[in-house]
Amino acid sequence: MPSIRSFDGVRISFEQTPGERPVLLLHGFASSAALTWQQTGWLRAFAAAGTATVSVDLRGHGYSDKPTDPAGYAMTAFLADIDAVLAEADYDIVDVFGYSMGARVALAFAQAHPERAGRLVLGGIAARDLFAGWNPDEVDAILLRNEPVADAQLTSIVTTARSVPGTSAEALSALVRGLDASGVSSAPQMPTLVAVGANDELAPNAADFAEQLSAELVEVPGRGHFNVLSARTFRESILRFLAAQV
Amino acid sequence: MKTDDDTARRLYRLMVTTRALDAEATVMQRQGIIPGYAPLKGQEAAQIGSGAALDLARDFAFPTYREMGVAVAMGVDLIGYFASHHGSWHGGLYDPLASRFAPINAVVAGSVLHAMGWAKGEKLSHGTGVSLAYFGDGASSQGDVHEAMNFAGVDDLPVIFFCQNNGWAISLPTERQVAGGSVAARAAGYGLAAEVIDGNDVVEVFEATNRALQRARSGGGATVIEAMTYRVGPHSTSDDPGRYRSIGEEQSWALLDPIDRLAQQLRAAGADDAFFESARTDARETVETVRTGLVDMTDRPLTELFDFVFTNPTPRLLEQRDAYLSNAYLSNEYASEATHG
Amino acid sequence: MAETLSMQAAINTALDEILTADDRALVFGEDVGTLGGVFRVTDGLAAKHGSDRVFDTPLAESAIIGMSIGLAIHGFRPIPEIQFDGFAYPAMNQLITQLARMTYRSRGALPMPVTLRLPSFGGIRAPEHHGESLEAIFAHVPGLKVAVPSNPSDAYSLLKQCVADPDPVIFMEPKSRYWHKAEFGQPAEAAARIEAELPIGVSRVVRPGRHVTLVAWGAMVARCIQVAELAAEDGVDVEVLDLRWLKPLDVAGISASVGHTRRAVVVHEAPLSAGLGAEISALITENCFDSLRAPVQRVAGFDVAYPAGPLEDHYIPSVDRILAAVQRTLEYRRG
Amino acid sequence: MADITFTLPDLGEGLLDATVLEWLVAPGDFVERGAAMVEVETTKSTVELPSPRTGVIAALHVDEGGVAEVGSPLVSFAADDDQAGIVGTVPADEVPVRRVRLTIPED
Repeated sequence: MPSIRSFDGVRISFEQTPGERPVLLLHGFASSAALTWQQTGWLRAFAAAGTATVSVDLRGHGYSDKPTDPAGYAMTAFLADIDAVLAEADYDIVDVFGYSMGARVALAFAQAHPERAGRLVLGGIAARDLFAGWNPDEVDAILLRNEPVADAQLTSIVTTARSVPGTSAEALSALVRGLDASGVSSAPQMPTLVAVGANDELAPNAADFAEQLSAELVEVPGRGHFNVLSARTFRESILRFLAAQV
Repeated sequence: MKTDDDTARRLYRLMVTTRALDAEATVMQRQGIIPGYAPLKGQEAAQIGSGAALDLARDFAFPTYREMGVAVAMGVDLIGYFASHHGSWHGGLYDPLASRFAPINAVVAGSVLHAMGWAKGEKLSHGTGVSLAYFGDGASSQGDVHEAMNFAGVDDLPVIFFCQNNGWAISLPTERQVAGGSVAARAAGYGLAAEVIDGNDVVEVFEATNRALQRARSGGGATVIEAMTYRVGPHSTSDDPGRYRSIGEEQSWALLDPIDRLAQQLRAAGADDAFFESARTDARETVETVRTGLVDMTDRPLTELFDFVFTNPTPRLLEQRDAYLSNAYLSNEYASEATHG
Repeated sequence: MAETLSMQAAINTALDEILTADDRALVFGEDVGTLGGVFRVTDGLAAKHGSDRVFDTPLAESAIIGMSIGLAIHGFRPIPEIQFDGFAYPAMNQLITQLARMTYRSRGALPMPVTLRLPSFGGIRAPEHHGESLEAIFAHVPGLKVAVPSNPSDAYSLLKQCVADPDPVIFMEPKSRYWHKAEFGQPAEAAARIEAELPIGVSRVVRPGRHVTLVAWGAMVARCIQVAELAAEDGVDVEVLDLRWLKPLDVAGISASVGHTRRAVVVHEAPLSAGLGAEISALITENCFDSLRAPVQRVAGFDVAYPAGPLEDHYIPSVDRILAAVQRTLEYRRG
Repeated sequence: MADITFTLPDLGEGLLDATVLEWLVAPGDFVERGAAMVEVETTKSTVELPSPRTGVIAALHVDEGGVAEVGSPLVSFAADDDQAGIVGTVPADEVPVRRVRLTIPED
């Protein structure tokens, strides 16, 4: 897997597939490009549509380096990584599709470089701050010492996160402390689609969020945060949105 | 010789048409319009890049049975080409001399010697044409290929030995087929120039073929080009690749699609949606024309069982023909075909 | 209840038993290992017997036969496959000048227990070079024996006989009959049959009759049985003789049959001129001249290249062409 | 007509089972090898499994919402015994049409 060294020496690995209009793919917390985009059939779907892809292993994930200092996980670091990858891929303007934490990064990228994002798809995300209500010490209890905490939902999410192979508990712990994934400052200037599973407990009231961003909305019935990605209607509506003429 | 944008666009159109026809051929086999087909999906760049470089006024190509992309690139009559897979005529119904494209050959490697022989003829007649022999990693194990390369080396013949190393010969992977791991490496043993190229980069294939054509035209002799590519589809429409390779391997190659790669470069060089749409439209029209031609293709007349065995048929063969065609027990629709001269 | 088996399965069973019984036996060729053969005839053998004994080779028929000779000299019992009849031509040098000649050249010191399995003949709408009939070429070569099963149980027992024979045998498998299932009988029964049929070279009357003998092999045996059933509708009683061996030919068996029917028609897919039908017709004339009521007839492929698609139905002897030849022998009156 | 059955493939990372979210094919469908066949969910992620074979779907062994074990039957394809070889077709056992009649000889 090709990789580049980012501004702070952190090595970021990414995968490219060829095609006409490139889309930047950003995976979720404790996942990876392979888990979020390859296994779910998204890379095959984009190849069939002749769309080029750049799928990045975000710092702390997959094959990329995994710093353990929370300072290494500021949103600006993630954005710098993306700049370096896009420069290497020789892409100026890209469509951007992020899922869960990746959607936060996508939104930040779109707001930081509105002229570089063609169309924006935000999956598995809503108004609520990404790690809203996550007490870093409780997260560490689960991540570093495998001790369950009172908050059952937090316990299940973080325990699952820890079990994904190739993840580093220390890196995830630092990320939760370091990433300031605060809410939205302003509506993105490019066409935006919010796409969530109707039962996504981590992305409640997505309709309000979409309205707040003056974005289109897709809610997939019967699907939650962890199983909407490969749903057929989820896929078809996003591909249609990305294919719409600019 | 850098490839200009117009050429790159022409190569793209030819690849899109080839991909569409190749896919339709499998559909036609499933629908019973043709009994069988050998897909070339994944190898479009290697075939178009080399076929499109040939000069139809003086060069000559020698295919096997999987070079439909070369036929598209060289403007061969495609309905005539597909007549072979349709089961109408083994060698195809196109004119090989007018097309500069030898008849489809089902036994691999044999035609590599023919390309060498043609090149010997071109040299004897002081022409500047070049022959191009198509074979794969499987055929590279046949003695014919080694003999052809040695003859070409001894005489500095204007022939290009174009190996599409597509990773598989039916169920045998290249590492179990090609000792030493490279067909091109053998060229040195025969004193031939050689290049190993990315067979999925159509511009690289086009330029490498042009380099070899220049070498041959200027008396520099033969070249072995090993175009590294991958047979994404099955060996044939009744093959089951699940018995010898993983879907993961097939799909990882499919993601690095040669057509999408060129599309990306063309888009970066300013090609707009209208261009891509017209390429798709042309492809659809060609597919419709070929499909209609094959659906309407009638059985060959019975007399053709006998007609082309010799250029000057023997009396005995004509007797055999007349006896059969005039037989009472042939149902009347054939009997009426009784020969008349 | 007698088990029914396809010819593919019968050959697979025979190869499996041979590999189990004789650790010198080897099965190899293109796509015979991992893939299990392009007609699945060697399916499962590599997994069961290991890839040292059942293995794929690179794509080179001359090398496959040349290697077999070296292996035989070393003491192995090679069972190579050449994938299709039309692919045997590149191996002709090794088959004729080497394999067929080695025992003679070495004054008997080097027997050649090689059995070449060769899917042969037409009838499956295949591409060029995938439907050819080479028996006349092989039968003409001193030092080669040729066997052709027409049904699953013969495929099993003949293959075992061929592999057991110390001389090289071309075992031509009629690919259009691979799928046809027929009564096979328990393996033990089949094994017993082999003992009963030694020595090699024995033909079999598969349908007794008294008016005319149809001599055939491979896929044409089933075609001739069809003809016999149709002839019976006209009150004509046709005997069908399955030669099973084309080298050596069962002269006694042929003579016995034609001796009592007094008429003979030889049927084969290969082109007529200089086909094996000519040899058989000569033998019949030499051995049964006095009892013949009509000249021996031959119905064969035309003297043309094996054709594509639907033309193959006209090329291969049809029921009508065979019936017409039978009728010529029935209505023949000496001049 | 022995069907050919495929089990839930190993999904890696020591996963033992997966929940079937949605079948993208149905019994009777003709499917090409590699086409999207079924969507399954593991504890870690969702996976779109491609068809392992070209052929007609005979049976789906786990309903949507059901749990499939790695290594246990997931899907079966109809596989007619008469599978064509690498080239050509399987000849049909047609009853031959005859036009020539025979006459019984005196002897």
